Amino acid sequence: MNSVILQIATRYLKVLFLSFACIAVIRGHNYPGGGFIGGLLAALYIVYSSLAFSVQQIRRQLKVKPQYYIGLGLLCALLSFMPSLVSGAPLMKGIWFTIDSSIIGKIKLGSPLLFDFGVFFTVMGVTLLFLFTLSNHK
Amino acid sequence: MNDVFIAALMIAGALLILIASIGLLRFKDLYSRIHAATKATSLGILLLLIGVIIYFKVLDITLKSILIVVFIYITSPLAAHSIAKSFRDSSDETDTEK
Amino acid sequence: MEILLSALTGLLYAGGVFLILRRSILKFIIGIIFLSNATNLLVFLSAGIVHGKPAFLDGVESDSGKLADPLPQALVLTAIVIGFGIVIFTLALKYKFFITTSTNDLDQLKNTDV
Amino acid sequence: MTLIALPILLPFMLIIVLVFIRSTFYAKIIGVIGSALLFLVSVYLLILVSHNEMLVLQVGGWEAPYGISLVVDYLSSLMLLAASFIVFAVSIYAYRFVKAKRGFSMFFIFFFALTMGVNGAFISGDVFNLYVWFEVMMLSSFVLITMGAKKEQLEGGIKYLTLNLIASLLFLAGLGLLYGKTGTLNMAHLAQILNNDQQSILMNTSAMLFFIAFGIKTAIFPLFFWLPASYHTANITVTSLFAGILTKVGVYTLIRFFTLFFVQNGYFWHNLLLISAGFTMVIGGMAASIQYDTRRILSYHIISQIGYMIMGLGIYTPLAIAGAIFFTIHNMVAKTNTFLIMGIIKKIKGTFYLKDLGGLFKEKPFLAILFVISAFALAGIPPLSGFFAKFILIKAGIEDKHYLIIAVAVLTSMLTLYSMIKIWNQAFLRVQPSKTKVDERVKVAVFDYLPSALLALGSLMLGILAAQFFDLTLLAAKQLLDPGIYVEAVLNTMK
Amino acid sequence: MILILILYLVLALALFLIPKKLSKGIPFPLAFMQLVFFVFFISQLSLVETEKARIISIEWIPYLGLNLEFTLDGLSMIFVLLITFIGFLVFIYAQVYMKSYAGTTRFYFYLLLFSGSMLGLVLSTNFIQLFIFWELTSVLSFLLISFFNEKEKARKAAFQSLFVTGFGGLCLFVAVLLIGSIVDSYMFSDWLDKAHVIKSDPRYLPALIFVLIGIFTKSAQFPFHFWLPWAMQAPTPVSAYLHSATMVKAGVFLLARLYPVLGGTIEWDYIVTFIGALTMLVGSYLSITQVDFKLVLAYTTISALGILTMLFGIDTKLSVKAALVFLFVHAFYKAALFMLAGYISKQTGTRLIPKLGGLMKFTPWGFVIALISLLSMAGIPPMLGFIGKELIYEAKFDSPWMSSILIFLGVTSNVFMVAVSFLLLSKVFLGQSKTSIKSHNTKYKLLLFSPGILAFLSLGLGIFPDMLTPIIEPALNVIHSGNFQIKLKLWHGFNQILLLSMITALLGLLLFIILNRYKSVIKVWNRINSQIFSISFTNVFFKGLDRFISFSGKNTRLIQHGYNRYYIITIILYTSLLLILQLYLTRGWEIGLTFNLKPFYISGLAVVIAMSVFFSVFSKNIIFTISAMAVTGYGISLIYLYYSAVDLAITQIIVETLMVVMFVLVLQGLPKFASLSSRMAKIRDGVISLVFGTIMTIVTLKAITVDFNTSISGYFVDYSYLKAYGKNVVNVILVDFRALDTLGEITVLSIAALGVYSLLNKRK
Amino acid sequence: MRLIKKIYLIISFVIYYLMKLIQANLHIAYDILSPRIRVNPGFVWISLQVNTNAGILLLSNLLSMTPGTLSIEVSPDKKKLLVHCLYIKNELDIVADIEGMQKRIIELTQ
Amino acid sequence: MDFGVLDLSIFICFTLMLLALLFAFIRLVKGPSTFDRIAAMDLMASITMGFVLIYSIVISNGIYVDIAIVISLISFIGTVAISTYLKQKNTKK
Ligand code: NA
Ligand code: NA
Repeated sequence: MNSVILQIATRYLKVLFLSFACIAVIRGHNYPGGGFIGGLLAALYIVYSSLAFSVQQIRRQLKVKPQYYIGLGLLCALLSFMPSLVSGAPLMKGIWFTIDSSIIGKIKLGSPLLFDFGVFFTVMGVTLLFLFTLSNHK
Repeated sequence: MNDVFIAALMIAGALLILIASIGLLRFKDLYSRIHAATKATSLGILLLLIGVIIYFKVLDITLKSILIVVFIYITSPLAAHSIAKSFRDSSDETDTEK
Repeated sequence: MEILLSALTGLLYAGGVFLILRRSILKFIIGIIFLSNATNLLVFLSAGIVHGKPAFLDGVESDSGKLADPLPQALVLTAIVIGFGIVIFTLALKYKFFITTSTNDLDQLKNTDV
Repeated sequence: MTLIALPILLPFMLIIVLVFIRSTFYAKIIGVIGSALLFLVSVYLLILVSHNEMLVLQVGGWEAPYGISLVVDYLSSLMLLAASFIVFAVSIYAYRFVKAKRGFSMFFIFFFALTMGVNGAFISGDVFNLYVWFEVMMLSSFVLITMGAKKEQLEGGIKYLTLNLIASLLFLAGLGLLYGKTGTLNMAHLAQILNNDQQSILMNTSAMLFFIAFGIKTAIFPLFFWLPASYHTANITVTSLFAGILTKVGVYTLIRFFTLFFVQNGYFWHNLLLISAGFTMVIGGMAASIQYDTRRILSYHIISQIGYMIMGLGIYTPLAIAGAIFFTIHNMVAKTNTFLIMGIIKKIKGTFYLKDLGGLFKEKPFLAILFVISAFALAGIPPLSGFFAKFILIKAGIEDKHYLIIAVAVLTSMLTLYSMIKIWNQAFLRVQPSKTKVDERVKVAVFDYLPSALLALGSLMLGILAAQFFDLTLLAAKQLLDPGIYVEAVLNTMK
Repeated sequence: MILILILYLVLALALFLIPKKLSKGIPFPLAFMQLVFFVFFISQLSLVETEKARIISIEWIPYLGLNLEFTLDGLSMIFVLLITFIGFLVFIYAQVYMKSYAGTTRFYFYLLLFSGSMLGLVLSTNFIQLFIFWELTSVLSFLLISFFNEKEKARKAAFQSLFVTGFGGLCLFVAVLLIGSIVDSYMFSDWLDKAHVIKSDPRYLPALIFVLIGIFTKSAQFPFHFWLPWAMQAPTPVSAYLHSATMVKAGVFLLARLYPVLGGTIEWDYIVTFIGALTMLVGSYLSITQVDFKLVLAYTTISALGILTMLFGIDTKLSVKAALVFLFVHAFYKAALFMLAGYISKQTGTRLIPKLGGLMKFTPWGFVIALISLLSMAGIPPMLGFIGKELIYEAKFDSPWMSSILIFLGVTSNVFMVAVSFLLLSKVFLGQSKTSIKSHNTKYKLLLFSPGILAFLSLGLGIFPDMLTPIIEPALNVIHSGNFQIKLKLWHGFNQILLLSMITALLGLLLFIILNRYKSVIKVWNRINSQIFSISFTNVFFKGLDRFISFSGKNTRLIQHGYNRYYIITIILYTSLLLILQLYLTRGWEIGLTFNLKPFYISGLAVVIAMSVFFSVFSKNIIFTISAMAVTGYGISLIYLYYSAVDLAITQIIVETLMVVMFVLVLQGLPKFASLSSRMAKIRDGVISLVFGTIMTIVTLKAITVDFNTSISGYFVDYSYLKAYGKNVVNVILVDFRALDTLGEITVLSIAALGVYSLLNKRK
Repeated sequence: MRLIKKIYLIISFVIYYLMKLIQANLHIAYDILSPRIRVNPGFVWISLQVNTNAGILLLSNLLSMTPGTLSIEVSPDKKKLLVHCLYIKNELDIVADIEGMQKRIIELTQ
Repeated sequence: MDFGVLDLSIFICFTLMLLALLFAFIRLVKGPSTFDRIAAMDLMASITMGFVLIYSIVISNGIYVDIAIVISLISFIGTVAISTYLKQKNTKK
C-alpha cells in the first residue's frame, strides 16, 4: 500500500497480534482459541505487514523460511506423542504434569499443549508460505 | 435501574451503527460515506462494550472489552484510511465499472 | 427456523453448483468455497442445533445434557481448515494455469481427453 | 500395539525430515529407505494379523466409540501390504527420476504424504478420520499430478482436482448425515447401531452420498471422467503410483462401508453396484480400445478393471468379495508395473505413442518379458494372477446366478486382451518405424528395471502362490461379511 | 507324469542358460527327450489297459474346487502319444529347419512349453486345470505364430488366432464354471457321476453351447475356422505340430472327454454333427482353389477337423472309433505334408503351387513321401487313410439319423479331398519343373527324415492296422464307458462302403482331371468363389473390430469430451437422480415441521446471507463477488455462533478473511470476470443447481429433524475436564480426543502450502 | 511525580477526546438523518509537529475517528498530513482544531 | 432475567442492527465503485461485531466477547488487502 500510517501501525499491531496469538494458544484448552486460531492470527499479522510494506520486504526481514516453520510445527506435533510412547501408554495419550511453583501457582502442562503449539507453528508457516508464493509471481 | 441503563447504552449503540449505515447509504461521495461508516460505528461499538462491561461486571470481560476498544481505535481508522488513500491515489482514473 | 436454515444450506449448494459450472476460473473457486460452506453447514446442522450453550465447562462438574454437541463443531472446524488449504491450492493451480496458458476460460481445457 | 500407527507415523516422520533436508541426494536415499521400512512394517502387520485376527489401537487411549480407533484386519493389512509394495517399487523408480529433474526436489515429501493418506485410509476405524486421510491423499495427489506444471498437466490437474473436490464434499455431507443419524463416527459403533436399524431415509441418503463420493474416487461409471483426463498427463512415476493405489483406496472404502455398516437394503445397493460395475467395465474397455497413447490405454483399463472389483462387491458372497480383494491387489501390482514399463519405454524411445514405437522385443528382451508378465496378468491369462482373480469372480457370479454381469465381464476381458496385444504387437513385436527419432545416448541402467522386475516378481508370486493368497483373501472376506467380529474387536478391546 | 510336466517347464527355462554357441544344438536332445517320454508312455499302455486309468491328485485350492488332477487313461494316452511322438519328429525337423533364423532359443522355449502345456491339457481331469493349459496353448500358439514378428501379417495372424481362441477359451471357461455350479465340482469323475443331473439342468444348454464355442474355435470349426489358414504365418514346424497334429485337436480331445458328460442329447448331436459336417465341406471345398501349398494343407486340416467333430456328433460307437482312427490318419499324413511343404519351400524358395512343378526329379524321396501321404489323404488303399475313410463311411451309414445327408456331404467332401491330393501331387511333383532348385542343398536332406517316418507309418499301419487297436480300444472304452473289443482291418470285403469309396475315388479323379485339363474351370471356380465368399471371414473379423473401435471412439468422445463443466453436470445430475430415487423410495419428502422464523434476527441474517449468495453468484465484478463471499462467510460464522460454536465461528471468520487476502494476491495477475456462458447455458445450469439445491435442502431438513438417541459427545463433555484437563471441549477434542484428525489436518495444510510453493515457486 | 502528571494528561486527553467524539458524532448523526445532507467536503494539508511514530499514528487515527476529519496520507518525510474534511466551511478553524489536538498529543507522548 | 426492559431493548437492538446490515448490504450491492463496496464490507464486519456483543448479553455468556476481539483485530485486514489491490491495479494502468 505504501502508506506511512499503515507502516507505522505495524509496530504496534505486532505486539497486539503476537501476544494475542500466544494467549489464544495457551488459553485455548480452556477458552476459545487454540493452535489454529493462534497460528492464523500470527500469520495475519505478517499478512498485514506485507500489505503495508511489500511482501518481498517482509520476506527478507523474516529470518526463518516458512517451510521451516511448517517443519517445526510438524515436529512439535510428533514430539508431543513421545511422552506417551516413552511412558508406555497408548499412542498419543495426553501426558500431564503439574508445575507447582510459589510464584505463578499451579500450572498444568501436558503433551496436548505441545501438540497445539505444533498446530500453531504449522498453520503459521503454511499461511506465510501461501502469502509469499502467491505474491511471488510478478 | 441497571437494566435500563444497559438497555439505553445498547440501543444507543445499535442506533449509532444504524445511523452509520444510513450514512453509508445516503452520502453522495465515497469520502463522506467512509466518514459516516467509520466513526459512528466505532462509537456505537464503544457504547455496546460499555453495556457489556456493566452487564457482566467481571474483571476478565472488562479487560477484554477495553482491549477491543483499543483494537478498534487502532484498526478501524487504518481500514478507513486505506480505502480513502487507495481511492485518492487511483482517483485520476476511478474504478467505475458497470 | 430449521426450514430456513435448510433452505439456506440448499441455496448455498445451488449457488455453489451454479458457480462451479461457470467457465471463469475465479467463479469456479468461489463456487467451491460456497459448496464447502454449504457442506460444513450441513454437517453442523445435522447433528442437531442448540443455541446459546457453548461447550465450555466451568469446572469439574459437567452438565452434558445442556451443552451443545462439541463434536460436530470440532469436525467442521477441521473441515474448514482443510477446505482452506484446498481452496488456496486450487487458487494457485488455476492461477498457474492462467499464467501458463493466458486464458481464463475453463472451456479451453479440453485437450487432454480423447 | 503402537505399531499399528506406524504406517501413518513413519511417513509423517519422513515428511518432517524431508522438509528440513535440502539435498536432493539425501532426500532420495531417505525416500527409498523409508519406503523399504514401510514395506517391512506392513509385512510384519500381516504376520501379526494372521496370528491375532485383528489389531486395534485406540489412539490416545480413549475408549472405542469415543476416540479414534485404528483397526488392521485382513483386508486392511492386505491392502497395506500391496500399497507399500508398490510404494517401495515406485520409490526406487523415483530414485532415478528425481535425479533427472531438479524441480522435483520436494517430490518425496508429497510422495510420503500420499502414502500417509493412503495408509491412514486403510487402517482408520473412524469415518471422519477416514475423511481426513482422504484429504491428505487427495491434496498430495493434486500436487503430484501437477508437478512439472506443463500445460497439459495443469489441465489434467484441474479436472482431476475439480471432480475429486466434489467427491470429498459429498463425502463430508454423507458423513454429516451419518453422524446426525447415529451420533457416532466409529465404524464399529456405526455397525452396531445401523445393523439393528430398520432402514431409514437418513441412513440411505448418507449411504448414497458415500456411494457417489467413493464412486468418483474409484472412477466408476458415470463418475470417472477425471481419471482419463488427467492420469496420462502426469509424470509417469506419479501415474504409476496413482494407477496402483488411488482408485483402489476408493474400492477399499466401498468394500468397507458396504460390508460393515451399510448392509441394510442390500438388494438395492448390490444391484446398483452391479449396474455401475457393468457399465464401468464396458465403457472403460471400449474407450481403451481406441487409444494409441499407451498411458491412455492403461488408464482406461484402470476404469474397466475397477468394474470387476465393484462387481465382486455387488455379488456379495464370501467368494465374490474374496475375488474382489484378490482382483484389487493383483491389479494394483500389475497395473503399476505396466505403467512403469511405459516409463522405461519412454526413456528409451522418447514417446508413449504406439504409432511411433516398435522393435522393443528385439532391443530389450528383458523388458519384453516384464511386460508380458504384467500385461498377460492383466488380461487374465492363466496361470498368472489375473486369471485367478477373474476365475474367483466369475465363479462367484455364476454360483450366485448373476449371469448378465458375468457375460459383460467375460466380453470385457476380451477387450483387455485386445488392448494388451495391441501394445505388445505395436511396441514390441513390429519393427521400429523409421520416422521415430530415438535418442541413442539414453542408457537404461539395470537399476531402472529393478522396480519393474520387483513388481513382475510380485505378480508372478501372486499367481504361483495363488492358493495361499486366496486363503488370505477368503479370510478377509469372511471377516468382512461378519461385521460382528469387527465390532467385537473394536468395542471390547479396552475392557 | 507331473515330473514330466515340471521337466518341460524347467528345461524350457534352462534353455536361456545355454550359451549362444551351443544354442544351435538344442533340438536334438529335446527331441530325444520327447522320444523317451513317448517310450515311457508306450510302456504305460498295458497299465492303462488293465487299470483303466492312473490318477494323480494334488490339493491346490480346494475351496475353489481347484485341485490338480492328472489322469492317464485311454483317451489321454492317444493324445499323449501323438504329442510326444510328433513332438519328437518336429524337434528333429526344426533342428535343420530353424537353423538359419535368429532367436531360435526363444523358439524352442515356446515349442517346449507348448509340448508341456499340451500334455498338461490332455492329462487334466480337473476342468479348470484343463482350461489353464488350454489357454496356455493358445498363448503359445500366439507367440509361435508371431515368431517372425517383424512381418505385419504374422502379427495380425497371431493376434487373430489368439483373439478367436481366447474368446472360445473364455466361453469354455464360463461353461466349465456353469457346469461346476451344477455339480459343485470341476472334477471329471464327479461330472461323470452326475451326468444325468447336468443334462437335466436348465443350465445345460447354455453350458453346452459355450463348451462347443470353445471347442469350435480351438479346432477351427466353421464359422471360427478362418484363423487357421492365417496361422500358417508360423514357421513350418509349428504348423505341422500345433496347427495340424496337436493343438487344433485339443478341441476334439475335449469333445471326446466331455462326450460321456454332455453328449447323447439331441442338442449335442445336432449341433456337433451339423457344424462338423459344414466345416468338413467348407474346408475341403476351399482347399481346391488355394495356390499356397501350406494353405491347401490348412484348409484340408479344417476339413479333417470337421470330420472329427462330426463323428463325435454322430454319437455312435462306430463313429467314435472312426474318429479315433482318423485322428492318427490325419496326424500322420498332415504333419508329413506340412514338413514336406517346409522342405520344398526351403529348397525352392517358394510355396506357391503355380511356381512349382516337376520336383520328383530333384527329390525322389520327397516324392515318395508325398505320394504316400497324399494317397492316405485321398483315402486310397493300402494307406491308413483308406481305413479311416472306410470307418467314417461305416459310421455314417450307422448314423441313427440323417445318414443319407451325411453320406452325401461326406462323399462330396472326400471327392474334393481326392482331387486336391491328386492336384498337389501332379502340380508339385510331376510335369515341367518351373523353378530349378536354387542350390540343391544337401544340408536340408535331414528335413525328410521326420516326414519319411510319418509316411512310413501311414503305409505300415495301413497294412497292419491292428497295431493301433491297443491304443484305440482303451480310449473308446473311456469315451463310451464300457468294455469293447475292436478289430481294425484293411480289407472288409465287398460291401456298400467299399462301393462308396470307389465312387469317391472315381469322382475325385474325374474332378482332378477336369481341373487339370481345363485351366479355365479353375479360374471360373475361383471367380465364383470370390463372388460367394467375397466376405472373407478374416476381413469380417478385422472389419468388425474396426467398426467396433470406431463405435467405441464415438462413444468415448461422447463421454470423455473434455469439457469439465459437463463432467460436473453429469456428476451433479447423477447424484441428484440417485438422491431423488432414494428420497422417493423412503418417502423422504414427508417432514413434520412447521415453518417459523424465530428468532427473527437469525432469520434476518439468513436472508442477508441468501442475498449475498445471490449477488455473489450473479455479479460481474470480482471485488463485489469476493466481498459478497466474505459477507456470506461472516454471516455463516454468526449462525455457528448462535448455535453455540464459538471456536468454529472464530475460525470461520479468520479463514474467510485470509481467503479474501489470498484472492486479492492472486487477483493481481488475473483478468476480469468474463461472461463466457451463453444465456441458455446459464438457464440450464440454473435449473440444475436449483434441483440440486432443493434436494440438499430436503436432506438437510431431514437431518436436522431426525434426532439420535445418544451421541458419543456426552463422553467428551463429561470427561473433557476430568481426564483431559481442558474446559474448552472443542479444543480438547481437537488436540486430545481426536488429535489424529488434527495431525492429518496439519499435514493437509502443510502439503497444500508446499504444493503451492512447488507450483508457483519461480526458481526452477 | 511524572507518572501522576502523565496519568493526568491521559485522563484529561481521554475526556477531551470523548467530548469531541460525542459532539462530532451527534453532528454527523444529525446530518445523516436530516432530510437534506449538507456536506461540503475537501482536503487540507496539515503540517505535522509531532515527530514520533507513535504520535503520528495517534494523531492520524484519532483524527480519523473524529467525525468530520479523515487522515488520508502522511508525506514520506513525515512532515505533512493530508486530511479530508466533511465540512470545510472554514479551513482555518479546522487547522486550529487539529493543532490543538497535536499539542495535547505532543504533551502526551513526550 | 425475566421479561423486562432488557428483553425489549434487545429486540429493538437486533431490529436496528438488522436494518443497519440491510442498508450496508444495499450499498454493497449498489456500489457504484469498488471502494464503496469495501467500505460497506468493512461496516458489515463491525455490524457483525455488534451482533456478537448484543448476543453475549442475550445469553449472558462472556465467552462471546472473545469473538469480538478477533473480529476487531482482523476484519480490517481484508479491507486493507482489497484497497491495496485496487491501488496497485489502478496505478498499474
Ligand atoms: Na471499521
Ligand atoms: Na440430527
